[in-house]
Amino acid sequence: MSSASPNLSVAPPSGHLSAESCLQIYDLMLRARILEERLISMYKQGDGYFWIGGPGEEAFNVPLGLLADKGAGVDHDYLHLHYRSSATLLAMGADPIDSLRQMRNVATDPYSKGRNFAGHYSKREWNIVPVTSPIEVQFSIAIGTARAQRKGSGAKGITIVQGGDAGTAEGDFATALVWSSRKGNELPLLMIVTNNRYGISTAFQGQHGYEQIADRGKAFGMQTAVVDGNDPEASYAALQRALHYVRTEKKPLLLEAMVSRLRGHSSASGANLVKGEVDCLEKFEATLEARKLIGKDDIAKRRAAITAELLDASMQIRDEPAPSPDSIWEHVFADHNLVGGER
Amino acid sequence: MSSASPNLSVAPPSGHLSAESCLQIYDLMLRARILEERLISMYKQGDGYFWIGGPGEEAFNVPLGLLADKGAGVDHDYLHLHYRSSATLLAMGADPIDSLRQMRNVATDPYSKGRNFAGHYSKREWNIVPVTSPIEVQFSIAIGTARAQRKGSGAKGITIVQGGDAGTAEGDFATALVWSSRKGNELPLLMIVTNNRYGISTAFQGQHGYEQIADRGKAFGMQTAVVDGNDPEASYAALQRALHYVRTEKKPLLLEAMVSRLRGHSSASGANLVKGEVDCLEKFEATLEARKLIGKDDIAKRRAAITAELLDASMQIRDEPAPSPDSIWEHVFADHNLVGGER
Amino acid sequence: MSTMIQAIRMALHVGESRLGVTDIFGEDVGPPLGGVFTGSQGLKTAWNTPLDERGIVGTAIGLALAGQKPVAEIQFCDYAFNTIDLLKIAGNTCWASGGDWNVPLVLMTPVGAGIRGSLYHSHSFDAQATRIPGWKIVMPSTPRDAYGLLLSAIRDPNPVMFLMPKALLRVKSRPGEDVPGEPGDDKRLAQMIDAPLGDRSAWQPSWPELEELYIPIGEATVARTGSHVTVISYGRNVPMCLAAAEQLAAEGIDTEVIDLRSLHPFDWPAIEASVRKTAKVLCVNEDTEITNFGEHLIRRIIEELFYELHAPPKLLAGAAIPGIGLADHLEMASVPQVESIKAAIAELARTEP
Amino acid sequence: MSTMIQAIRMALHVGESRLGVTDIFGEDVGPPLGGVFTGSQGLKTAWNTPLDERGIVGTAIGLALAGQKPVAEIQFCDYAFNTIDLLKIAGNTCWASGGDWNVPLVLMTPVGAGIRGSLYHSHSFDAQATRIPGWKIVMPSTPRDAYGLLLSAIRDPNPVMFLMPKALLRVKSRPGEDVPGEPGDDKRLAQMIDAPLGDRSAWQPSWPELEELYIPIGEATVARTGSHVTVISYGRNVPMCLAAAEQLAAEGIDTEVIDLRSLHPFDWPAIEASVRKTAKVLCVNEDTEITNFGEHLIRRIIEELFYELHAPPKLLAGAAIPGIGLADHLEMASVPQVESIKAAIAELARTEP
Ligand SMILES: Cc1ncc(C[n+]2csc(CCOP(=O)(O)OP(=O)(O)O)c2C)c(N)n1
Ligand SMILES: Cc1ncc(C[n+]2csc(CCOP(=O)(O)OP(=O)(O)O)c2C)c(N)n1
Ligand SMILES: [Mg+2]
Ligand SMILES: [Mg+2]
Repeated sequence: MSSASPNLSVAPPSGHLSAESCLQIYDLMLRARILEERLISMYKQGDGYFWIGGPGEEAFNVPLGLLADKGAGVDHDYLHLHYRSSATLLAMGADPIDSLRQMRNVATDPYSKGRNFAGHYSKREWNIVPVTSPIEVQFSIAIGTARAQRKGSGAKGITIVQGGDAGTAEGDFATALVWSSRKGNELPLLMIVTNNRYGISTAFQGQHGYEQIADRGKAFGMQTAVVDGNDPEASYAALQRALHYVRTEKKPLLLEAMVSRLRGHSSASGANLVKGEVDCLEKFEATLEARKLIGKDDIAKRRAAITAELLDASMQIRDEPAPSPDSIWEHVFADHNLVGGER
Repeated sequence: MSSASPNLSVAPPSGHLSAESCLQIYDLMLRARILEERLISMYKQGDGYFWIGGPGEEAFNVPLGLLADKGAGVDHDYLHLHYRSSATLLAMGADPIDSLRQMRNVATDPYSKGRNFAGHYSKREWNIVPVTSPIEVQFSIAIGTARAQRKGSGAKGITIVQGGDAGTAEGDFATALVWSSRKGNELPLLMIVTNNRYGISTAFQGQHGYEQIADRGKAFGMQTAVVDGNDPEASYAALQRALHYVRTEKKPLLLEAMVSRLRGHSSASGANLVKGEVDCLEKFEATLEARKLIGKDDIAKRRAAITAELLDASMQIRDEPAPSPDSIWEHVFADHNLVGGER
Repeated sequence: MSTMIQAIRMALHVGESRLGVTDIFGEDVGPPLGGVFTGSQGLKTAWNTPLDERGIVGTAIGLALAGQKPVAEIQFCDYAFNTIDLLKIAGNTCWASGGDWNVPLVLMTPVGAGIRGSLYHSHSFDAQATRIPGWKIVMPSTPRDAYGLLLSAIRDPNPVMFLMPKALLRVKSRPGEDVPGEPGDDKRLAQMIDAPLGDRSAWQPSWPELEELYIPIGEATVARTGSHVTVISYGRNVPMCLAAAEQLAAEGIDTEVIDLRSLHPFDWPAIEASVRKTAKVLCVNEDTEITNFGEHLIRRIIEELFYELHAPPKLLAGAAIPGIGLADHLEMASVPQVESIKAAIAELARTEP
Repeated sequence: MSTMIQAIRMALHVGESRLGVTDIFGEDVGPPLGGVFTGSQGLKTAWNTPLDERGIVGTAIGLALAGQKPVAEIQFCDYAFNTIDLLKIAGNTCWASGGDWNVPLVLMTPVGAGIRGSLYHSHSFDAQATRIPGWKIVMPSTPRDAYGLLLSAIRDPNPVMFLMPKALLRVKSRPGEDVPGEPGDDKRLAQMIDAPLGDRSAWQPSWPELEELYIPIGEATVARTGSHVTVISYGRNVPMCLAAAEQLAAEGIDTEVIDLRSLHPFDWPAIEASVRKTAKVLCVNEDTEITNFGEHLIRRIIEELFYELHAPPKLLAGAAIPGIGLADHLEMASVPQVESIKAAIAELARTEP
C-alpha cells in the first residue's frame, strides 16, 4: 500500500477521526500556525523582506500533507502547491527551520538558496514542484506530471495541484479542466481550490458568475466536491475520498475548500490579524476540549513549547551566511538530468 | 427599432420563414458558396497564396449577417468574427469583389491593403473588428467592446464573437465566460461556437470532456443554446432569440452551431470537397423545391448568373496594382483617433 | 513635492475628468485598495478586474476599439508575459487593417528591481516592450515627467505603454520636478489625495487645481550636462547615474546624463548631439543584457557615429540569469548599482582614443 | 538527400527508439496528419493536443519534471507569444530551486518568412528566444545539422528550443549534408518514411539504419571561408548569405559566412577568429531590427574587438513594423533578400579603414 497516512486510521462512520489522529493533526496545525507567526515577526523585525503564508488553511493543508503519497518519481504524488502551503510541508515532515532560512534568505535555504520569497517551497525528494509566484501556472504544468502518471502508464502516483479562488479566472485553470477531462484521455489530477473569498483586496463577490468554483468542473463531466476547509476532520475525509477516486479511477476531480485568510494577503497588507474570519485552530481546540481530548493547560504548554522551539531555531540561523554575489551564476543550467535519475 | 433584419419577417409559429425571406437567405447562401468556390479556384490558379473560408457555414452565417445590427459605434453590434465569415459579410451587404481583392493581395483590398490572408475581414464602418489569425483571442477582446455596451452605458448595441470548436480549448474562451458572467457585472455578449468537429486534422472526439461545448456556459449560470447550423431557418430563429435576450437583458449567451467543413480546413489541406458532410445549400435547395418556392432550372440559372458575375469580378481586378514595397511603412501608427470619431 | 505615484494618480484624475478616460482598471486597481502602489486611489472610473491578465489586455483593446479611453494596469510587469500575443495585436491592429482601426489605450505597469522583490517583482520590461511594433513606450524618472508623459499617453491615438519604475514610485520630487498646480506642501497634498488607512468607504479625495502638462512622446531630456562621457538611461537608473556623475565630478570626470524618457520612438537627435560632443557613451538599464534595448542604441550609434567615437560604447545592464534573487547580495549583483555605474563611466573617461 | 523535415523526423525516430523520448506532441502532430510540415509522421509517441499552446508548454514542463523526455511543438512560433511566461518558468525552474530540479524538454517550432505566410506565418523567434535565460537555442540551416542538433537537444538536461526555418524544411540536402545512414536515393527514402496521401491508417514507416550524430550545442560552423568580410547568420538566411557570397566572389569580394547554428550559448571563439581575420562584420537575421539578437552580437564584438575593426559592424534584419504583409513586394521589403545582403557585404568590403 502507499505510504499515505501511515499512522492514521480511516475516518469511522461517525465522521470523527481517532483521538490519536486528532491530536496529531492538531499538533501539526499548531506548529504550522506558530511557524507562520514566527515568520511574520521575523518580517516585522526586519529579518526578511516579504511574508506570505497560510494562517487559516491549516485545517485543510495538514490533512493534505498527511494523505499525499510522499516520495520521488511517478510512483508517488506530485504536489504543485500554492504559496500558503507551510502546513502541508510540516505534515509531510519538513523541518520548520528551513522555512525560517528561506524567510531570512540565507545560503542554507534548501528551497531556493536565498533566492525566493517565503513559502516558495521546492523538494524534489518529495515530488514538491517549485512553488511559483505567477498565479495559476501550476495548473498548466500539473497536467504534465499527471500525464506521466496516466492510466496505462503503470505509475502508482497521481498529481495534486492547488491554488486560490481568484486565480481560477486565469486561463490556466481552464487548461487544467480541459486537458484532464479529455474523453478517453483523462488524467489522474486532483485540482484543489482553496477559497478564502479574496484575491488581495478584491472580494469574490462580483468577480464570479457561479456560486461555487467547483461547479466549473461539472461542465467537463468531472467529479467535484466542496468541503469546509476550516474543519480538519471533514477535510481529511473529503481528501481521502478524492484521493481514492483519482488514484483508482485515474480521472480528475475538482475539490473546493472554503478557508480563512487570518493575516490578510501578505506583509504588503500588514500581516495583522483579520477580524470576522473563522479560526480553524481555535475551532478545533474547542472541539477537542469538548471531546475531552485536550485541556486549556495542555494547549498553553504545547503552544509555549513550540514557540520556544521556533524562537531557538530563529536564533540558530542568525549567523548562517548570506548567499555570495557570485552564486547568482549557479544553476542557470543543469549538468545532469536529475529528474531522470542521474546524479 | 434597430436596423437588424430590415426586410425579414419574424419566423412564424411553424418555424418556417416567409417565402421572400427564404429566397433572400438562399440567394445569399448561394452567393457566399460561389464566392468561396471562386476564391478556391483563384488559389488553385496561382492568383493567391492561401485560402481559408466558410463553405458549409452559410446556413448559419447568413442569418447572423442579416440579424446583426449593422453600423459604427457602441449603438450598433460589434462583430469579432472567425475566418469563415464570408457569408456573414455578404449578408451584411459587402461586395464580393473585395474578397477577391484580398485573395489577390492587391493594394485595393479594403480589408488589409494586400497584407492579410483571404477571409480576414475588417470594416470599421460596420463594427467588424479585424479578423485575427491567432485562434480565440477575439474572445478576450470582445469583452472589451461588450463592456463599452454594458447595462447602464446607454449603448444600444451588443457584441457578437464567433470562433471554432477546437479553439475553445484556449484560455481566451474561458476568459470570455468568466468576464461576461460576473454577478452584477454581466456583459451583453453573444458567444458563438461554430462546431465543425475538427481543428485542422484533429477530431473533436477525444479532445473534449463534454458532449456539447455549450455546456461550458452552464457552469457560469449563463443562457446556452445549441442549433443545427445546417438549417438556415433554425439558425435564424435561434439567433433571433439569442440576440433578443442579449439585447434586452444585457447578459451573455453561449450559442453553439453544428456546421460542416465542406472544403476541409484550408488550401493547406487541398481545399477539395470533403465526403460525408451535410451540405446546407443542397439541403436548403431541396427544402425550397419541396415547398415549391424554387425549381431546378431557377437554381441552375442563379448559379450560372452569380458564377459569371464573380468571374467578371475576378477579371476586373486582374490589373489592379500590387501594394508598393514602401507601403509597409504606412499605418504603423495612427495620426488620428478614428475610433474616437476624429477624421 | 509629490511622489511619482501621486503624480500618476493626479494625471489619471485629469485623464478621467478632462481627457475622456472611461476606464481605469486592473487587479486591485479599484476600491478599496486603489492599486498595490496606491496609483488609482479616489478615481471615479477605477474598477477591479478578475485575476486574468489576458482579460485585462483584451478588455483594454476592446474598449479602445469601441472608442473608449481605457487605462489598464498589469499589477507587475512580471505578470505580463502571458499576454505578449495580445500586446502584439494591440500594436498590429492599425497596420493589419490598413489604417481602418486605431487602438487608443494606455497600459501601465510597475517595472524593475530595487525593492528586494525576488524573482517575480523585479522584472524589467523595456527590452520586451521595444520588441513590440506599433506601441509607444515611455518610462519616467521624476514625478513631473510621469505626470506629463501619462497625459501625453492618454491623448495619443495609439497604444502607449507607461512603465513605472517601482523603486521611484514613493520618492519625492526634487525642486523643479513638481506637478503644475500641486500644493507646495507635501503634507497638504497627502491629506488631499491619499486615502486614509483603515476603512475608506466614505473618503473622497479633494484634487488640487492641476494644470495640464504634455511632455511630448519621443523627447529626451539632458538630466545633467557634461563633456567627457555620455550616459543614456531611463527610469530607476537615472538618479543612480546622476549620483555616479556627481561623485565622479570630484575626480574631474564630467558626465552628461541623458534621461531618454521615451524608448519608442526615442530621441535620436538628443543622443547624436551628446555623443558628437563627448565621443564616449554608456547605456545603462536593468533588463537582462542579451538582446537588450541598450544594444539597439549602441548599434544605432555605431552605424551612424562610428568615426566620432573615442572608445567602444559600453552597456551596463542586468545579468543574463533566469531571475533576480531575494538576498541583498543577489539583487545587488544582478542589476547596475551606483558603484558599477561609476566604474563604467570612469573606465570610459580614462580610455585614450 | 533528405529534406530538413525528413531529417527532423528521423531524429525524432532515433529519439523515441533509442534516447528515451516519451512524448512528441502538439497541434496536429499525431496521426493522421503527423504535423503540418510532416515532421512527426509515423512516430510511435506522437499525439494530438487540444488547441492550447499554454497547455502544450505546461504539459512539456510537467512531463520533464516527472522525468520523461518530451518533445513539444508549437505549430508556428507566431502562436507561442501567449506562453512566454511559461517558457520563462521552464528556463528559471532549475535556478529558482537552487539546482533542485532540471527541466529536460525540447520545444520545436517553425520560424521565419519565405512562404508568403502574411502576418501570422512569418514571425521570427530568435530575438524573443534569446531573451529567455535558462534555455539553449538552436537553429539549423541544413538537414544534417537539423538531425545532429535535434539529437543533442534531446540528450540535453535543460530546456532546448529547436527553431525550424520554415522556408528550408522542404529543401533537399546538398552533398555532404546527408543524415548518416539515410539511403542515398531520395525516392527510396520518401517511400520508406513519407506517409502516403489519402488514408494512411494502415501505413507503417520503415526506418533506415540511422547512425547517431551529435552536433554540440554552442558550436558554429564556417559555411564559407573568406578573408574580406565576415557574415554571421543562421537558419533561412544562411543559404542566402552563401548565394550572395558566391555572386560577390565574381566581383573579387571574398566573404566568410559563419552559420551560428546555436544562438545560446553561441560560439564566440568562432566569431572572434573570423572578425580578427576580416576586421569587418555583418549580422543577418529576419527578426525585427529593434532589440534584435544581432545587436547583441554586434555589442559583444564592439566590446571585445573594437580596435580590430576596419568598419562599423552592420546589422541586416527585419523591418521594425507590426507584421509581414502577404503581397510579394511587402514580404520582400520586410526581410533580408539576397540582393540586400549582397549590397550590405559589398558596402562593408569597400569601406576604407
Ligand atoms: C499571474 C499573476 N498575476 C498577479 C499576481 C499578483 N498576485 C499575487 S497573489 C494575488 C491574489 C491571488 O488570489 P487567490 O488566487 O485567491 O489566492 P490567495 O492569495 O487568496 O490564496 C495576486 C493578484 C501574481 N502573483 N501572478
Ligand atoms: C493560437 C493559434 N494556434 C494555432 C493556430 C493554427 N491553426 C489555425 S486554424 C486551427 C484550427 C482551428 O480549429 P477550430 O477552432 O475548430 O476552427 P475551424 O478552423 O475548425 O473553424 C489551428 C490549430 C492558430 N491560428 N492560432
Ligand atoms: Mg483567495
Ligand atoms: Mg472546428
